Parts: sequence; C-alpha cells; structure tokens
Amino acid sequence: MSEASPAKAYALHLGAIALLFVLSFLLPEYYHGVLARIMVLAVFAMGYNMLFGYVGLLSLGHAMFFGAGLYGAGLAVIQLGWSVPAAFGAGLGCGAVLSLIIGLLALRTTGVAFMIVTMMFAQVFYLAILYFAAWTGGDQGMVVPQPARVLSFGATSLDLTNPTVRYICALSLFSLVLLITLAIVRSRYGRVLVAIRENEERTKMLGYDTFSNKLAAVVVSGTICAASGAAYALLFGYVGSSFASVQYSILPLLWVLLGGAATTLGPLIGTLFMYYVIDVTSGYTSAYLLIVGIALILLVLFFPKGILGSIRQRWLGWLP
Amino acid sequence: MHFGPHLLLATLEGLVTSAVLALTALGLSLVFGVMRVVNVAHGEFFMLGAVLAWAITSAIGGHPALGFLAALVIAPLIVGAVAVVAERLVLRRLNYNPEATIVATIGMLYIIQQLALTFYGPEARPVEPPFSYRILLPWFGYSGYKLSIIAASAVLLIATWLVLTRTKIGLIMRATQYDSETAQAFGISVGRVYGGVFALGAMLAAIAAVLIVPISQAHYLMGQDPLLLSFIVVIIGGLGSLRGTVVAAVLIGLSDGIISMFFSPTLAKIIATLLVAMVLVFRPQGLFGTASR
Amino acid sequence: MTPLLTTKGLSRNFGGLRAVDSVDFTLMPGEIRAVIGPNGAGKTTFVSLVSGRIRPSSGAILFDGADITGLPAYVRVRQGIAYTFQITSVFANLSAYDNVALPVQRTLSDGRSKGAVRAGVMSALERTGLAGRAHMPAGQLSYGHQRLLEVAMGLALKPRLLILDEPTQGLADSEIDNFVELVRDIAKSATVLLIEHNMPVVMHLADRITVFNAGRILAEGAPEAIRNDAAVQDAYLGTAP
Amino acid sequence: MTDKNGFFDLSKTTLTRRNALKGLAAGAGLAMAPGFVRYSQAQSSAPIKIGFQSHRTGIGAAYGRWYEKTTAAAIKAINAAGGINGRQVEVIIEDDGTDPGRGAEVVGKFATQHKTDIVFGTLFSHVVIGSAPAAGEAKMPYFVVSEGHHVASTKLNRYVFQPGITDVKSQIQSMAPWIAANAGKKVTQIFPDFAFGYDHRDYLPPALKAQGAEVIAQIAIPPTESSFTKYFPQIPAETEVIYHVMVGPAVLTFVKELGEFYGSNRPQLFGFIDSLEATDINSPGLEFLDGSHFWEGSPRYAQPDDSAAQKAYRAAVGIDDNGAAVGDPKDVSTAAHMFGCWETLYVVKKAMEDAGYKGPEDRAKLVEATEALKEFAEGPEHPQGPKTFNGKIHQCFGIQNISKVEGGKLKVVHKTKIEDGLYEAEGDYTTQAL
Repeated sequence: MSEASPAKAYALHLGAIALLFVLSFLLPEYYHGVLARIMVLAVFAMGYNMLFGYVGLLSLGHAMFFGAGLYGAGLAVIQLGWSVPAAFGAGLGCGAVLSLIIGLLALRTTGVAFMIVTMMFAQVFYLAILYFAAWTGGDQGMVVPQPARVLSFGATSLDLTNPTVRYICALSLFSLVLLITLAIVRSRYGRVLVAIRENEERTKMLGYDTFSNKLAAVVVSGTICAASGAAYALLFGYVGSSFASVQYSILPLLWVLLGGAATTLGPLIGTLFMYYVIDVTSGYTSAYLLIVGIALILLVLFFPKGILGSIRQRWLGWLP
Repeated sequence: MHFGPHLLLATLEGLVTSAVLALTALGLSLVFGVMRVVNVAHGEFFMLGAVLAWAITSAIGGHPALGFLAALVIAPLIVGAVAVVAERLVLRRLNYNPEATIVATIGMLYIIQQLALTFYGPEARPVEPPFSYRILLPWFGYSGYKLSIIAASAVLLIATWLVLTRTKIGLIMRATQYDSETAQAFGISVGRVYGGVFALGAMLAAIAAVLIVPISQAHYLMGQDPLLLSFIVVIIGGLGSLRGTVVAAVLIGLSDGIISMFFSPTLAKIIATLLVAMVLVFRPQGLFGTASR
Repeated sequence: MTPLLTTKGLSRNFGGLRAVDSVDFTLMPGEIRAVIGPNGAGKTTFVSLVSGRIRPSSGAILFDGADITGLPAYVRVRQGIAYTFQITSVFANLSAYDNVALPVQRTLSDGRSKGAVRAGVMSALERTGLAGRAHMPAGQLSYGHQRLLEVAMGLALKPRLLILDEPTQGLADSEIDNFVELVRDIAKSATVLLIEHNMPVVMHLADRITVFNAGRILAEGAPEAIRNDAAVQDAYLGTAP
Repeated sequence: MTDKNGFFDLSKTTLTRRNALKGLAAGAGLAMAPGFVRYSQAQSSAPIKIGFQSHRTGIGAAYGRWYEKTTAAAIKAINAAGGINGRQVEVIIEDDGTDPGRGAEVVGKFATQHKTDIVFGTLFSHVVIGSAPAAGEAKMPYFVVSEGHHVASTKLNRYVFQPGITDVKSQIQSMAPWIAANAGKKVTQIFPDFAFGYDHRDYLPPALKAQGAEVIAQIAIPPTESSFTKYFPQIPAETEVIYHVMVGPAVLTFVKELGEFYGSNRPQLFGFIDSLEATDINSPGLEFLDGSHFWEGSPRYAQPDDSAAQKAYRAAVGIDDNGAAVGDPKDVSTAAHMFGCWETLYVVKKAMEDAGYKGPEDRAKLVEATEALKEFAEGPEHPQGPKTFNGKIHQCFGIQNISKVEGGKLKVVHKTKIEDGLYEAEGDYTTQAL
C-alpha cells in the first residue's frame, strides 16, 4: 500500500505472468489444461477479492456476477449468433449493469445484512435462470457449439477449443486483470477503498463519498467476475445454472481466504491450492469434502490471513 | 377446488412450515444474538437431527411412537454435544471473530455433510410418525400429525421464551448478549454461556428436524433450505428478537404457502425472495427489530 | 462581516433526552473558540451536528452564510469543515503517510502528480513533527503521536473550520505545550472550534469561550469574563468531583 | 448405521486405481516370466482403460453407488471372458460431485492424465451437458447412461453416445398408448420444475393426444420443495389419472401427502420409478401406492418369466429377487436404470472389436464403428431386452416395462414394443467432422 518498492511489486507480478507463460510450454498436458481453467477461475476470485479483500464487503452472492458473464456471453453466441469478441463484451456489459443495480440496492445495508441481501439477490438470479428455461436451458444448461468458439481476425482465426490457444487466452485475461488490480490497489482510489475497509466513518469525515466509492468497487468487482464467467463460457463451452448457485458464491470466498485476502496474487494461489486439494484427495477417498472442511478450519485457526497474507505478515511486508 | 378450502389448505401448510422454521430460526437467532456468530453449519445441525432420528427409530423398533419419543430426546442431546465440541475446539479459539467463524462454520458444514454421506448414505430415509391419524375435512384430508407439529412447536417456543425471560439462565444469557464485558465483570463465565448458547441453538434445530422428519425424510443434503430460510427469518424478524423471529417465521411460512396459490411455484419463490430482499434493503433493522448491526 | 458558522435553534433528541436543546451559536472567521462544559452537556453532540455526523432533530446550520443543514458530512468536509475525533480513530493498519495522504489527495486541485501528494503529506507531517515516522503503521505510534496524526489529517484537509474534540486528552504536559503552539499556528489559516477540558489550555488559547450545560448555552464571552461568571462556577463546581 | 457410501469399501472394490495398479504389476510380473510372452505383446496386452465419471457425492450419490456396482460386475464378466480384443479392461473412477463444472474437469483429467480410451457412465443430465464439450474437444468417446434426451436431440457432439438406455422422450411416448387404454383419458401431470420434468411436460401431451386422451392440467413443482400438499388443490376434480414424476429425496413426502389428501378415493396413479429408485417400495407411507402403476426400464423385482440372461445379470450384479443388495434387504438398487451401465459396456466392447481398436489413436474409428451399429439382440449382453440403435442420433431404443404395485412388489403388467417409442430424428451427428 505504501509508496515503497513499486518496482519490486511490478517485477514480481510481471515475473509471475512470465512464469505462467513459460509453464505453458513445460507443463504436461493434464496440468496445462487444469491451469488454463484455474486462471479463468482465479479471475473470478480476483474480482471477489477486490470487494472483500480491499473494501471489506463480504458478499455471498458473487455467483450472480459470474453467472451474468457466463449467460451474457453464452446466450449471445447461442441465441443471437454473435461473434466471440461481441459475446465477451455482452458478458461484461451484463455484469456491469447487474452489479450497478445490485450495488445501488445492497449497499444500503452493511455487515451481516449485506451478506444476506447479496445472497438473496443471487438466489433470485439463480431461480430466474431456472424460470426462463426456454432460453437458458434451465438446470441442464447449454452447450456453446464448438464451431462458434472461434476468434477471427480478418483471414486468421483462432480456435478457442485448441488447448494452447485456450491457455494463452486464459493467461491474457488473467494477466490483464492482475495488472488492473495491481494498478487499482496502488492508486489513490485503492487507498480510499482500504480506508473504507478500515474505518468507513472516518473516511467520510475526510470528505469522501464512501457510498459512491463502494458502488464503484462493486461494479469493478462484478465486472471482473463477469469477465471470468464470459471467458468460462467461451473457452470451455458450457453454460449452466449450477455456476450461479450458492455454492459458487462461497467458492471465491474460500479461494480468497485461502490465498490471502487483500493480496493481489492470493486469489490465484488460493484457487490453485483448493483445486489440487480436491483433485488429489478425491483420488484417495470419496470423502474429500471432509478433508476440505478440515483444511478450512485448520486454515482459519492457524493461518487466518491465508497463504500469501501470512507470508506478507511474517516475511515480505512489501507484498501488494 | 374452491378458493376457500384452497386457502385453508395453503394456510395449514404454511403454518406447519412456520412451526418448524420458527424453531430452527430461533436457534440461529440465539447464536447470532448472543455470540454474534453467523453459523453457516446451522442447517447441518438440523440435518444431523433428522438423520439421528432415523438411526434411533430404526434401532429401537416397536411402536413408532416409542422410537419417535426416544429420538425427540436423544437426537437433540447428541447434536448439542457435537455443537459444544465444535464450539470448544474451533469457535472459541477463533475468539468468535465474525469472518473467521463464517469460514470455520462452512468447514463444519462440509465435515458434517460428508460424515452423514459416509455413514448414513445418500438415500432419503423415512421415519414413521408416532401416530397416523387422518383428519377428514369436507373438501380434503389432512394429516393429524402435521397439526400436532404446530402444537409441539408452539409449546417449545413458549418454553424457550419462559426460560429466556423468567429464569436465571435466561437473565445471564441476556446480560451476555447485551454486554459481554460487563457480564464478565459480574462474574458470569462468558465462555460457558457461549458454549451453552451454541449447543442450545443446535438443539433447537435438531428438535425441529425430529419433528419434521416423519413427514419429510432424512437426507444428507436437507440442511441447505432450512439454513437459507432461517437466515431470512432471523434478519426479517430483527436480530436477537425472539418475538420478531416467531412472527417472521409465521409470515414467511404463510406467504410461502399462499403466494404459491397464485403464481407458478418458481416464480412465487422469485417474488418472495425479492420481496424479502427489498425489506432488508429498505428496512435493514428488520420488520420488528430495533437498530441492528 | 459574515459569521463563518451560525446555528439557529439547533436541537437533537436521543429518545426522551434532549442532548442539544435549541442552540443559537455564532462563530466569526479567524477565531479560536473553546467549548467547555461538564460531561454530558452536549458538546460532542453539538459539534457532531455541525460536522454532519448526526442529523439534527430541528434547527438550521449555516456555513459561510449558506444553509448546510441537509448536506451529508462528506460534502461539509469538502466545503471546509474538518473534524478530529475525540476517540483517536486514525487508520491503525495504514502507515502514517497513508493516513495523511488520504485527505491530501482529495484536496489537491491538480490531483494528478504524485509529487504533489508527497509534498502535501510531508508538509502536514512536518508541521506536526511526525515526518520521521511517516512509514510506521499508525497503530504502532504512541498515543500522543496518534493525536498529532489526527490533527495532521485535519490540517491536510485545508479546512476553513477545524473542529478539535478534546485534542489534549491523554497527552503528557510536555506534549501539551507543543500542542498549544501547533493550534496557534493553525489558527493563522483556519478558524478553530475546540472542545477542551483542560482549563489552562482553554484560557491560553481561546479568543472566546462558550459554556454548555444540559444541552444549552449557559454563557459565552472572553476567557476572563467566563472565569468570573457565577453560573459557570456553579455548573462546574456542582458536577466537578 | 452401515457404511452405505463405500467410504471404507474403497479397499474392497476391484475398481480403485491402487488395485488396478496392483493388477498391472501382477500382469507385468507374468509378462516377465521366462518364455511366457514376447515383449512386443506387452504393449497390446496393456489393459483398455475406461474412465468412469461417477456421482459419488452430491445429489446423484444414491445412483452413483449402484452404477459403480453394475459396472464392476460387467467388467468382471467381460474380463473373465477374455476382455476386449484380447485385452483386459480396467476402470478408473473419478468423482464428479454431480456438478457440471467438475464433470468437465474430470473428463479433461481422463483425457490428459489417465489417458483413458473412453469416458463412461454419467447419469445426471446437467453433468452430461456440462462435460460434453470437454469430451468433444479432447476427441474422447463419451458413453453416457443418462436417459436424458440431450444426446438424441443432437445438441451435443459426435463423441457423445447413449447406446445402453432408451431416452426419456421415447419412454414417455411409449407409455401413452397404455395409459390411454388402461388408466384413463383425462390426465393431470405433476413434474419437477426443471429440465427432466420439461421432457415429460413437452412430450406427453402430443403422445396422449394421438391416443385420444388428453392432459388437462400440468403442475410444475420446484425441485427444492419439501412439502407438496399445497399444490394438490390444483388437480382438477375430473382427473382420471395422475401422472407423476418426482425426482429427488422428497418423493416419499409427495406420495404420503397425496395419500393424506385423497385417502382411498383417489384417481389412478401412473408414475416414473425414477422417483423411487434406491427406495424401498414398502417404506412407511408408501402404502398409498398400492395398485398404482410405474414405468420401469428394467424391473426391480424378479419376474416369473425372467429370461436366463436377466437372472444371470441379477446374480452378477448382486441383487436379490426384491431388487435389493444380496444380504442387505434395506439397500435397494436403482434397477430401472443401472442395467444401462452393463449394456453400454457391452456395446463398447462390440464397437471396439468391430473397429479393431488398439489405442487412443483409433478413437475416431471407434466412433464410426459405434455409429454403424444397428441393433442389439436380447441376451447375456443385453439382459433388459432387444434394442435398435440409431447411429445418426447416437441413441438406442428398447422395450419399456409398466409395473403394478401389488402386495408390496412391482409386477410387470405390460411390455411396450420398440416401435412405440420411435420418433423422427432431430438431426444427424455423422455429418459433423471427427
């Protein structure tokens, strides 16, 4: 947060992006595919972190923003036959509009009421997907047809179902959002957001319109989550209501807490960690939820600031 | 069916829902009111109560009422014990920090759910009602047991209310809720009160589950809906307000029954959820609560 | 000359209690005004009404001739009413630098250059003697330094009216002397409204003194006059321990 | 309480990865024995790997367990008879949590980490639809046992097949003649308010109309509902048949409340057994179903006229005459659907043999060989009955059973013909590129 070591922070983030790029050539096929998916989901977590980590607003309804991107992009392709970039834009637009509306309403509440209100709006969104099954495919969801998932630039076209293309697309989105997050966090606006988290009343008395600042944060957060959802629909070809269910509102919270709230790279680390905990333990026992549950409890007991948060606290104070 | 009888039926159904909801939500409300802990695992305590009721009734056999009564006593005790252990091992060490306890109770949710799946299984299993008397109305038949749930719940709610307002335990709990530091200064063991409240909250959920399980089977995923509804009831009713919780439960239960008369059910749920959300947005302190935080 | 701040019939009820009871108050530009009174007299409620942290039950507030009664707190801050809290409420997890940067970055008219923020922050920190501790988390500063940081944040807002709510509470005597100097310095560029219990400080600093009791203005005048006012003595002696 | 989910069974089942590895090691030991086989055979005798996408957790867990049991039995039988193309078959199980997102990840894991030859076994529609893109992109043949209409709708892709169980559209269509002729002409439908229910909502009315009967009311109930009485007043008084499909754990409540509502004076009841799979028909509260009728894919209870193949199949899977696990009468199977796992695996065996399948490089050939299949004769490989297969829409069509609840058992009273369930193809997968 402070003025110190901007160079170090940027170097670290560019290094992380470079590492992910190099990994695309080195990783075995399976991990290559997994990492592409994780990068997309990590964007979801980064969007969540924007609001939860930096502004301190705990939402239990972010699945609706992911869902807005997912369905906005998916329906644009399936029902309207839009091209991939246009559909991605539609997904972002849906997320931005929805988050603006939700922000205007939900930000009238605070604390536990904010949690519950966001959860209820997300539930309405989820039920609406089921209700309009004729367009959305209801609980079964829909497949985005493989031939439509092509990114064309004039004569050349990129097949988004190709693993390498998909990895690069996922990495591009991830990098972009990571750098945006870093820029916001280091900006004056980021400083205001943290001030609101620390003491909203005091921030008001410094002349800040905290409502507008929080609203902007909800929109940024919701739009980032929608970007993740839109990318998920276009890169992985499935649009389904389970992604808008309560479970997918809790997941980004867990990823962020695991990786470290209010750390820029924490969401990626948390998503990665959680994926592999499930992937590995489910190979040994069908009772992997037990292990996830125990892991969560141990985490809050012994590493309440998450992986990166604990590292920052103990060793690397300059981590953004 | 004509409108009148239809409305009567919807009201009866709504009241059964309300009765169970009031008990479950009261448990959640107590825990939140006194401890300021949002217990996401509350629905799993509910589920655990139902699953244990199945286990106890099938172990005892004989007349269904025998097993049921045993379950009504034993299941809440076991669930309460589980809650005490969870409180000691986890929540207390977290110092009841609001955010940390949310994550921890999500962890508990996963653990309890998985243990139920592992040891109880994925099937829905029925428990026989203690008696099966069908009340024959001119237009339709209705389960006598369902009506008894409403009565049982009312009795339990009144009992809880008496304990909270007329006994020393209740006084201690209210004192702790009002100001835990001062309570400590007056020699109240806040830790013990918290343990007791957490157990009591879980036990209320378990009792509600034992009551409902003869009409809706035990299943390892049954905890989610009561959890969401209880949250809504607690918030609408105003945090920590017993009367508000009960009134909100009746309101939500009845509206659930009656709105479904007029709209397609999914649409009815959308409308009901949206309405409740709007109440929260424009009256964050709940319908009956004083300022909440 | 237009008064900087005027209140007309300003009242605020908490339940049945009238914490502030139809107060008519006027403050001229450039003044250092002290507000004194026994505990529970309504001083903090009064300045909270002025700063916009709480809404009045009735009455009006005029700032520089304009009615600001309906404006939210943050707008009043932007118009030049700064408030420093009675209970220290700096951002404990942020560095002292960031604490001051928050008000500075908002008041900058050019708003763009990083150098401007830096210069603004450092000048406010230097005025309060905290420049050497710029990168310490505010929560790790000593209590006296936190009070000074609070003032630095108020200063950085470039206020026309600076409200200081019991600024010397909990400070050591040596710190108090520096503090008095600081307030005099501030008063060159801003009007100061000071709630204070420490009588020597009040007598030393204030141009005029307003005495509150039971939500009303009991007396108002120059320090000497107040010192000799029988009613004031009654109020104080009646409640003093 | 017994261990129903197989958590501690893990070491006992023959299907876990660890045991498969043990088997591999033993095989390798044999291969190295002097003079036993030449090394070139080591490659071709490596087992064929089938990735089993199983619902071990989540809402589908009750089915997942029985799908695993049936699959284990079929693989045991296939391996005992010499495997496929002379190679043993190994099954690798991954849990998809009955979640489409995880389902797609699991298909990816099979394709790129386990490098299985095919993926198999998914039941729940949303998981199938969620996983299909991953299968198509990996060019991984994906054999589902879901009974959904999604495969035959040709909205998925060329790599997805459903050759072991008739789809729900066909099932519904073939029920209509019997309902109209035997149960009644005025039908009220009660179905869950999600996709599985919509198939019934959309396909039954035209099918009944063709038989001179009609649907007079359709009542959709949200899948999360746990109490149903409040919907019953919407059932018109002139209803002759209540056609009910209630998937989910709340079905017992549904039946019990229907009983309380109507008492003995009820309309005819016709339902899909999906609701009561893995549930004892003699559970308290289900007495009300006595005398009502159900669709069954494969009969749960042993019938007097069971073929030898059916008897052998039941013995192999380990279910008794009441359709419960041998030795545990309370552990009721999902008999109406799980036969599909058995039959699908035999279709895979046949197609692999037709294609001369050697390894993943032959997957396209396997797809074409499967599409070339026309019919499956009743027998040990297809104990449920004969089937035809439409290679253009990747869907099989078989006979259906209508069973009556009588004396606490389900007794088959009617078997439909394959022709009853045939419909116009909605598309053609074979035109898609491989």
